[in-house]
Amino acid sequence: MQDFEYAAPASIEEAITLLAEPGANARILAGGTDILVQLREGLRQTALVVDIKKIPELGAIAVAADGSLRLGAAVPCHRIWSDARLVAGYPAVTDSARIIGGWQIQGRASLGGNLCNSSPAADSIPALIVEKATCEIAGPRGRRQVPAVEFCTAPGKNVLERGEFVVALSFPPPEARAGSRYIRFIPRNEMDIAVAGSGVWLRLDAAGKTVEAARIALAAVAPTPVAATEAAEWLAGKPASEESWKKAGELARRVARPITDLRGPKEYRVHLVGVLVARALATAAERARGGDRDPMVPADGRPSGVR
Amino acid sequence: MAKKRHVTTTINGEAAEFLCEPRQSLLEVLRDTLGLTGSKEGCNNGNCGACTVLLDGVPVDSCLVLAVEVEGAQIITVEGLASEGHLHPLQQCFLEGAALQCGICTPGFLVTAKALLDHDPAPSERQIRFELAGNICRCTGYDKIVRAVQAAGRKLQEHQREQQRT
Amino acid sequence: MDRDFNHSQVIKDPADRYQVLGTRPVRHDGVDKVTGRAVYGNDVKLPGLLHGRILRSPHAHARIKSIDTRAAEKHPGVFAVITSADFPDLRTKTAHLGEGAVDLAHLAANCLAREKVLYRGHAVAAVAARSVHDAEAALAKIRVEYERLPAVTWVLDAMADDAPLLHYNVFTDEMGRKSAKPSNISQHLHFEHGDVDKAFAGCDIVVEREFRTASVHQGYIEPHVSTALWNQDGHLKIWTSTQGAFTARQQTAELLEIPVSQVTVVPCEIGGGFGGKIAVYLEPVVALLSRKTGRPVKIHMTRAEVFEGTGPTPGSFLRVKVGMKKRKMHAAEAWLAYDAGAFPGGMIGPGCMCVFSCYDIPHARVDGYDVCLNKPKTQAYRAPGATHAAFAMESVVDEIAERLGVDPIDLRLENAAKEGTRRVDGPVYPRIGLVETLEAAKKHDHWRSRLEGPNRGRGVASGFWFNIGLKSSATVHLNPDGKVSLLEGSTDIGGTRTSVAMQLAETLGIAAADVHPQVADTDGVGYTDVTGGSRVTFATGLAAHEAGKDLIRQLCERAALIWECAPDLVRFAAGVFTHAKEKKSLTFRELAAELHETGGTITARATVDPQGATNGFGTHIVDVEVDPETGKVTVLRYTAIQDAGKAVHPSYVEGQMQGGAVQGIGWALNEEYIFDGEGRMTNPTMLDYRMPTALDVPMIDTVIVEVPNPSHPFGVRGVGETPIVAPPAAIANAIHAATGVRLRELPMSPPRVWAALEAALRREE
Amino acid sequence: MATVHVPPQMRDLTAGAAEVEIDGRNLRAVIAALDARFPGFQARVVVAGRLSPGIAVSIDHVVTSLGLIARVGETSVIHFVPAIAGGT
Repeated sequence: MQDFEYAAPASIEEAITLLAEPGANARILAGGTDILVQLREGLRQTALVVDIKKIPELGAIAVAADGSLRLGAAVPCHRIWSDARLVAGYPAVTDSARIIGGWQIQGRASLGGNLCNSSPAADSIPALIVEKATCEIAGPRGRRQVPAVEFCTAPGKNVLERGEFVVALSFPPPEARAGSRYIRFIPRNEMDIAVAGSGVWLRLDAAGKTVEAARIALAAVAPTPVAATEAAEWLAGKPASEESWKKAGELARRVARPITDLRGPKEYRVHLVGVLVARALATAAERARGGDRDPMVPADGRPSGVR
Repeated sequence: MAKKRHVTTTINGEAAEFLCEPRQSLLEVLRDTLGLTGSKEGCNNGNCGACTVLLDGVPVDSCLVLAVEVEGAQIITVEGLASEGHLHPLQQCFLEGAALQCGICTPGFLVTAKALLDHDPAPSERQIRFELAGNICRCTGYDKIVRAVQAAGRKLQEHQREQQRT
Repeated sequence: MDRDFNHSQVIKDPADRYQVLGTRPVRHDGVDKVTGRAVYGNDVKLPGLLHGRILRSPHAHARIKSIDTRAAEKHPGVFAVITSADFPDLRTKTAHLGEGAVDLAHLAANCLAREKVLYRGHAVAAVAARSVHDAEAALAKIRVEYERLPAVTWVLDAMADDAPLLHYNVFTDEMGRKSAKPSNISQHLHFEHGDVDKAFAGCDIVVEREFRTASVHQGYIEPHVSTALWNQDGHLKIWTSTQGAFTARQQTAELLEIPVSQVTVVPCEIGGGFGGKIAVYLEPVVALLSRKTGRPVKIHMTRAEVFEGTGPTPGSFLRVKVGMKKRKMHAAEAWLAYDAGAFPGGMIGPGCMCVFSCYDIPHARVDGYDVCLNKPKTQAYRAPGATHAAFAMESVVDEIAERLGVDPIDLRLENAAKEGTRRVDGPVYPRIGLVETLEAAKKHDHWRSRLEGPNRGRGVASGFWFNIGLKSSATVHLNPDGKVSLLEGSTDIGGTRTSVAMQLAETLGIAAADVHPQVADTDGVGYTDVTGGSRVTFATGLAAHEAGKDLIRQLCERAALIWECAPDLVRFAAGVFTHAKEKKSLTFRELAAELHETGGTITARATVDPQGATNGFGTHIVDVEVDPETGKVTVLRYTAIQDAGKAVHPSYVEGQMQGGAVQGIGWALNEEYIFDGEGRMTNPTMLDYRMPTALDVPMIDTVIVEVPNPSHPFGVRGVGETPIVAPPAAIANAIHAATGVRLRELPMSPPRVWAALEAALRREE
Repeated sequence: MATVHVPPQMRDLTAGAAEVEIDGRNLRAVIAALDARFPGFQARVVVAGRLSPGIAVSIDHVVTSLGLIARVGETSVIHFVPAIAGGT
């Protein structure tokens, strides 16, 4: 492994100074499950690793009076999927946190890290997009907010500027009669990278029969995770039915621009988008009606996890 | 070269101190500096679980943890499972159930399975398979591993019941 | 999903009267392996140890124009850098390595490339440094100038006349006859019996199909690792992860042109091998680095090096044709091309001899080709060559059963090979147990239960492996407390210390726990061939049994001394020595207590080279569900049935069956080397190579059938390899039952299954 | 007389004969006798005074590990086959 220095700042300001220092060649370490592999394999170079886990704010989960939730960027996945508030309010997010790597990876990996690694196949980003998460970014010029959907700009690239890093993800208050879901397709049943992934959110009417609003986002089928806006808008006012889910899936395929690589051929990935969106919508609707709230026992029979 | 850091931590219940380079992984330090070679290197990038240890009670791949990060942490390795000369029920059940062949993945499985049974001594087969998916075994086909974890869970429950009685 | 079937049955031979064999004691090395104390290759620590790293080719095929190591040698912490120039210049010379022979020039060139690199990941140079990190940094400073050459990674492409030629000194061999021109085809095999063409003409059904399989890796979790100390007295000691300490010693000695007696190989605990840890990669390299530095040197491969520089098993193309007269197989023909990787000597021989080995076919012909191309040199992988062949043949058999409307097990029973059946390559079978495994399958709850639900199907397939004997040694020391120490030379990959010790215990009439078995180094025990060919429990077990008999003979003499009678009046049975004429007896333990009063300690020994390992047969049943929308195949239920001769330790026999089945499932569904246009493997990580996790497979139910091997005192047959042979075919047959579609290419991965389902739909429209 | 099964690829030496009856107390003698009758036979199967590394011989349906000194019985059945490797 290449040689580097290590710093574990106790405050955001301290971290910014380290990152923004002229000539500094620094990288953020949160869970380390991506960056340490990349440094070891020489895919990225750095002179300084800045461990942000010692900054209290980055490890906090807080719910405000208005019901909105703020998730520290370095909170590891295992704390996310075992947090009742996130499980109840933002199930698509906890779905994704439960399937990133195995338990050992979930013991370390954070959503801030998953976001900043900016892989097109990142499982949590479509979930963050459909849950309307906002990325709180701190930097030399103070703080700014960027919607999750605008965060990634290209494979491995994002809006962060020199000296900036993500400190938290904030979520609007959960809505009544709403449900969300993230699923992906992989050849194995765990420990795999999405061939395609779909995050969805929807709100039903009081009767639970009609879709009032929906959001759909996709993984691994474009240079960045993408929102399928047309499909989501089409769903508004449609009956909550298998036909609607299938049609929305077909519409969602239009934003898919995948490549053929070791994880699967182009046409197959486009096809999967239709399948995954339809399946995810079905579960999200069930959740909106109050069913299957527990991401450890989702409708698709994925095995139950640790309580 | 980056200068070595002094780290104070607790490993298998005992206070431990070591010097390490920032780039050294916890796995490297456990094995090469502290002589705890029970944790194995199978892939060195978080895909096989042979190096699994408990970091403050949570299973992690020690190949993806920097040794400098564990300042003040509590670490459990496979060497810490047996106590006062007694094997942990998991170790006992792995032996009785022939749940190992070459044995290189066994330490990682034992550590992850301990975390699982600590949470839930009666996991379902699917739950065991799901939580152990981060540990790869190439020899056994997993059958006897899953059965051994179930058997160990039953043993632990018996122990708990006995303790409640006394 | 928490179903627990009658998951393990043992169908015993009625005559079975064993005390120890067939029981399930805790393995002798068990505690060390669950506490982390067992010393594997990477756990070896020596004072002054240096760490090595290997520079590998970024190109699949290139000429090495120059290597400049000067900058690397100057890098801080670096002690030595070596290239192939540091190897003795071996002309083409063949070494007999027990389990086959190798061309030493090729073996040396595979350890460190000479004129050319022949695959991406081919070793080019090695560095020894203070730390792995320093060694790595130094590698980056080695300048290698390559002239890139066109590469080929698919076997049929490599056979084409205009294919890039890998070797100018490799000619096509046909049983000793050589081709005129150099060729990538290093061997053409041809077997034939009966009058095949005439026989096909007389058949009422002929099915001919083509099959393709991708390269897969053995996938042991422990990377290759070796440590060498070339002592100032000239003696070379190597601690390594190997399936055969003696073959590692011989290969290393031959490559370095030093006498074998100058090398000691210490076999460490080994973290899996499956055939991939027989040929040396690191041993001679660390030896040379140690000689150059005067210090011990260790090299531990990275996982990417394991994928790109070792194994794999051949990729293959197969065409199989079978002709039926009513329900009887009458004629068969197979055309097999297996890649050998970068150097000749792949798995085509066993492939050819296995393809029809489950059946009694009067007229058959097989042609096989061993083909060099730009992949790592292929190595044995659990029944090498047999799984490819069975995938093809067992799929065709299933299709014939369908065409005839016959139960596929009945069709197999009616055509099954049995004692007296002649294999296409000539030999006639002794007593074998294929029929018994098929009958057990037919009776099994799995086969008889109905499979409910849409998109689900059940498949069955049989598998064969030769099994081998080869040389084994064992030494036994008797202790005054009546317990014995056993030294043997077979590295223990899956509990063989115990299966060997149990045979000694059975012989001596003592408990398995009263034997303390150890795997000795090459100076500590007589020559023993590799742990391979499913031979250890058979052959090393036989050595332990023979050593036990020697011990008893010597103990009879001691009893004779005590009883003042002739040794031939002392009898031994069930752990007790008795006087043939007088009412005198001593238990094994009582007599052992007299050891030092009757002439001192006793050491017994045996070396064997047994013939007649006899063959292993298995039949597997599998239920799958295919997701019609994604093409993903889920294995719902699996049953493996096998003739073990005598299952010495049933738990570890089941373990072999379960582990082999799951490796076969991985091979069937997801595992493959994926190459880009430049011959680069794009998935050299455990994440993207996708071996099965615990969540990808169900419980693997087992039935052990015991048809004693007539040529072993306890009836033991090898069991390790056969279990990987049937799974891909069984799963392909199950997918067909579920979907009506036949997959003829491995792996049957989701995109491939989905494409096949789509194509079938289009055909219907 | 022992019966030698000549593999198809060696029948160019035996004028197409698939089975040959031959005398010899061990494999060396059998091969020598074959070579006397079919010149060139020995060169195919023997390299540097040893059985060629690519070739194995089964005598009475058991592959021998004794090479040229392997005993051949009065009515033995001999097959020349390619040598194989294994692994588990």
